[in-house]
Amino acid sequence: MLEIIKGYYAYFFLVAVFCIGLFGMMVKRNLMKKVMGMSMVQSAVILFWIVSAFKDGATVTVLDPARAVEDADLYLNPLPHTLMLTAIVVAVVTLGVSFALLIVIYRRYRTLEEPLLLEKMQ
Amino acid sequence: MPVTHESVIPLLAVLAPLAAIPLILLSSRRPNLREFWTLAAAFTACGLILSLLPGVLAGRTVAYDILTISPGIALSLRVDPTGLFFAIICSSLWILTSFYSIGYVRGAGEKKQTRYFASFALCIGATLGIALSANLLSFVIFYEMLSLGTYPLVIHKETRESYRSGRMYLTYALSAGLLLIVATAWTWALAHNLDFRPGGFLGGVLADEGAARALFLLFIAGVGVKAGLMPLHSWLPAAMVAPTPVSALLHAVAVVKSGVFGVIRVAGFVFGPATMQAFGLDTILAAVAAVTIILASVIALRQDNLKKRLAFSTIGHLSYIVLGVALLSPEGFMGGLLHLANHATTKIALFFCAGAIYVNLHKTEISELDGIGKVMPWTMAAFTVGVLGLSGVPPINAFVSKFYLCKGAVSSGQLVFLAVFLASGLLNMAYFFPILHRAFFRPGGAGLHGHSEASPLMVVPIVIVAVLSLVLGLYPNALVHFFDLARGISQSVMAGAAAPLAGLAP
Amino acid sequence: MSWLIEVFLFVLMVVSALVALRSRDLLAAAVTLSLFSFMAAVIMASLGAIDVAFTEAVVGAGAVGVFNIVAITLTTRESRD
Amino acid sequence: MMTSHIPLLIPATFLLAALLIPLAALLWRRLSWLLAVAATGLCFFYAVKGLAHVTTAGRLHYHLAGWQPPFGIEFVLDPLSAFFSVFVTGVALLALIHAGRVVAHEVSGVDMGFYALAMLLLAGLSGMVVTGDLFNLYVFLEISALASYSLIARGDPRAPLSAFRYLTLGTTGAAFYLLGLAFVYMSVGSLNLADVSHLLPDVGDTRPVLLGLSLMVLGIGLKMALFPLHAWLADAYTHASSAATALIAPIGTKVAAYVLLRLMFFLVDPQYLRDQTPLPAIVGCLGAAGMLWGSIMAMCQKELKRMLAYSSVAQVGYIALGIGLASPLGFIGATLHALNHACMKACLFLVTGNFRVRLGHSTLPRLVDDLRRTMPWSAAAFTTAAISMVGLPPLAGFFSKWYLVLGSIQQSNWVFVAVLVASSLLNAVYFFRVLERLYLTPLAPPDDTDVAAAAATREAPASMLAPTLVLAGALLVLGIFNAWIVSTFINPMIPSRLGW
Repeated sequence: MLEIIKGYYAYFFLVAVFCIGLFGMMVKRNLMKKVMGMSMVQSAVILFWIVSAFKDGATVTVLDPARAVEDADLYLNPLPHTLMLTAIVVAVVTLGVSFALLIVIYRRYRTLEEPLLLEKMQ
Repeated sequence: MPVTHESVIPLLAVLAPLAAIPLILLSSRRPNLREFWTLAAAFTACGLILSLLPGVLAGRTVAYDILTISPGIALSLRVDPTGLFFAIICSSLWILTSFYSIGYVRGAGEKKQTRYFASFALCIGATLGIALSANLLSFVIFYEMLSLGTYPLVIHKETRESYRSGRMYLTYALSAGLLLIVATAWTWALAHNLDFRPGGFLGGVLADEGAARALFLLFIAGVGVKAGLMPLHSWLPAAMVAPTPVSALLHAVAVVKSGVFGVIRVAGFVFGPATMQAFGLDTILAAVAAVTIILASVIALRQDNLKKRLAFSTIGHLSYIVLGVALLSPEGFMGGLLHLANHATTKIALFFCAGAIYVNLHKTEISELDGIGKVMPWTMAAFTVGVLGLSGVPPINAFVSKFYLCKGAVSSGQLVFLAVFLASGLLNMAYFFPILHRAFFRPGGAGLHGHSEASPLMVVPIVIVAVLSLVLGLYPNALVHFFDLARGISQSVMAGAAAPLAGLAP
Repeated sequence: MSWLIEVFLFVLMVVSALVALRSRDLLAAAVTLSLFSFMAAVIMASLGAIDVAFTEAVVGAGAVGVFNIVAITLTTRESRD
Repeated sequence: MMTSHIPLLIPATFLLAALLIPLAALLWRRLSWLLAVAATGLCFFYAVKGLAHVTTAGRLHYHLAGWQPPFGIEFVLDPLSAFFSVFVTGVALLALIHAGRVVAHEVSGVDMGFYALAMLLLAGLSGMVVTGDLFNLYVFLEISALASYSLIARGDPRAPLSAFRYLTLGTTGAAFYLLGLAFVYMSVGSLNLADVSHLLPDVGDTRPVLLGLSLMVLGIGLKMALFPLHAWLADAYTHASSAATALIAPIGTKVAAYVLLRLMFFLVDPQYLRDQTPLPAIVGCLGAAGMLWGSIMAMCQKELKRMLAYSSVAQVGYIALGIGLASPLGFIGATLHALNHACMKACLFLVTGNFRVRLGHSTLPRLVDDLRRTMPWSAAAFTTAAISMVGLPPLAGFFSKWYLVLGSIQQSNWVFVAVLVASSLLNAVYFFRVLERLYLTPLAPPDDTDVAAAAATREAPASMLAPTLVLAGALLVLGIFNAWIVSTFINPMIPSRLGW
């Protein structure tokens, strides 16, 4: 039992963060809160990739003469890391666009609360 | 198998009315030129169709594949006796209707005449396509075109009532079309073939009775809406709000007969008599048709609106044909085919008369027709011919077909249907003769004073169709060999082989 | 025992996420969210993804934090939920 | 020489154009439009050339920076991607030509931004189509998504909020896709599409793969507005400017559908998927539900654009239904419907744009039958597209439905058949409602101002009318030549393991 927890606890936490983020997006009425929930979802996914790429006892892919070069188990796969760099950039750009939209909405309606917004739009 | 010849004539015959549409639309400001296009297309189409007759009588089949529309299925036209039979009826009556239409719309001062003539041409083109389709998918395509083309004609008056009828018509027609598409797709999935074949092509592939019934019901629902089978008929009386020539050609000839023609195709050329009998499908069809005949005649008795009464009469007579097909006896099938032609000439005469009365005297109700026979003698004489024919009085043509229908009922041993035919004949008299009584034996009111016959553009076609009915009654083989064609078709369908028409040529 | 530290970091991350969503003061929420991103960066570092960790720390915690704060100053600080 | 670069050239040209347009706009404002049209035209030319090459000489691979797959990123033009890139660029070209006047009319002042974003959107969409790498696909997905959020935000006053909603849901969809991809990558160890589909049969434990695939399908389902994930679509399409809607609506959801086709027919064995998992059945059922729900919602709308948006939900359902059948006929139906619907929806939205430019609105109850006289060609184009949407032969819409019906019958799936029939009827109801408005004298006397506006208006300018009519004509051509399209282009792309 402990072994399962030890092996997979990171995934449980990530699922929790993912769900918290989704909850924020769905339930929270403030648009800024929705954005925050969205960035939590994104962080959870990015971390998920990093966690899944982790191997116990392995290190970064920098050639170490002390280690065997041909044993792949001794090195972490660098590909997920590089991919997540891209994903982080994408996430930040998305946030930038959403903030721009929020500012436009606020300037026009002077509020970020969804019920109030819908009321004012009628 | 008879030799099949490649020829573009069937395609040209279908395209002639369709090609007239842009010309009609373009000459909307010049009515005479516009009407010239209509007439030119009508004569061209009819001439092309008739030019195919000798070949078909000599046993040749003419076909033309237009293009492949789905892998393995071509949009193709084929002139077999059955298709030609229907095409001749439609194209020849279109000429008469065109003249009559010109007289009618000008006499009644209808709006949007260009749209009227364009839609009319579309309908005829689609009907000819239906008649000459070589396979089910081509049939479906033209069938849907016809549904679409009729809509502007039904709502032509643009009143609240006509909009309601138009929507009703569209709902019925489109649902039916979709069911037909599903049935066609199912047929393709079963047989990987959609080509019409005398005697049917589903014989070997249908094993399950439930599936056979379901498929048949889908087909019958698909074509039965246009054929006015109860309970799918209610659009037809509603569509009588359309101008009378529309009712005449479309609701006595082209549209409803396309539905009946579809029944013939499905029963005789898709399922085939043997398969129908094997799964008891003929009983279903015959029962529906018999009920429709009786009910429609009874309802017709209660209508005061002349066109509505004619509409219910049409529903009844369409089911004569369906019942004839469902009897699965050669005489019955032949009687059904002949009735397809004979009902067309007689019923169109009646509708023409109704239109002439409306344009001339603005009367639509039967109770207003007192003494009208003296004012419009030619019209009412033609009306009498039609009435006598539909009631089954010799020597009008409809007597011949009714005779064969009755013979078919006898020879198939189903005497209950003989009773249906006879009872319906009596009911026909019951709802038609009061009209004649009012027209000829009651004194007319003061309102009739000063009126005379309608314009010659209308009266001449009326007289022609009446004479035609008479001639076809005296000589069923006159002019276009309807009798031989019908006999050949029914034999080939019953035998499950191609038409043994060779030798019947003049 | 290093995994216990990671568990602690994760717990902190979840808590900061919850706090950020619950806070009615958006500015406080934004700061908590930066903490959330920082925890994510530390976890990444402990999992051997040093390069991603640095990026996350700079971009996720830093730049996004600034974005948040700018956006909040341009709009409003209050939230009803 | 150039032919082998086509997979790269299509997205690269769009990206380059996106960068050049702001510079060009400094010189002359109209130049940005010209540049956008020219770039799209060039890409359309590339795509057609690529399709010709793929059909005659086989698929095209381009290895980015010379790295061999599965290590490097690969751009592939196979029959499917070549087909999609042709109609995506083709429809985009027409929409952009049309956009010239609409942008000036509806969102004037920001036209440079519009065209730059449009190029970015097209770069993303065409990139999604040509890429052979699953992570690269995510990147292009986000590029196109970001561009479309920004495009949608420019419109009427409610546009920013609908764009924001689209953004949150779209980002969630992308996150689901990325999460699912992590599962697949964990199990297979490759991101190259061909490589993954090659390695998958050897994977021992398929549960993570199937979980990952389901998550990816969920994410893509959000992007393509698969019922019940369509909530963003109606608002986004309604409130955006007509030009943005006309660009995004026909092709945005189609490219998402393309990704779904890729995932469910090429990444995994569709028959294995159908027999072992409920995933295709779920996709098909959601498609069927969307067909009914979208049509019913469309019937209730008073705004033409909103009606068309809900109709899109229904039409996406057709594609999903075809994908859910997981059979060759379903594949043909889905692919053909993607093409047909792109043309139909583009045509309808372009006509809506024509109405908006000339009348200033596209509200159904305010359309009067004078439009039939004053804007005859727009009305005719709308009629053609509407009849095609209803599915009457010989227009294009009939044939994709025909294949779907055939496919459903082949599997004896009578529920799908019934839904197809019902949805076509509902389509007829809401489209004939519009046609009655356009062609028939209204029963209740309309507002005088509307009559006056309609009577005083003129037909749309040539630059708007021409694309509309081209699309309307294309519907007839696509319908008539559908057998040729199916046998020449679609049959070769059916995965061989489906056993066609």
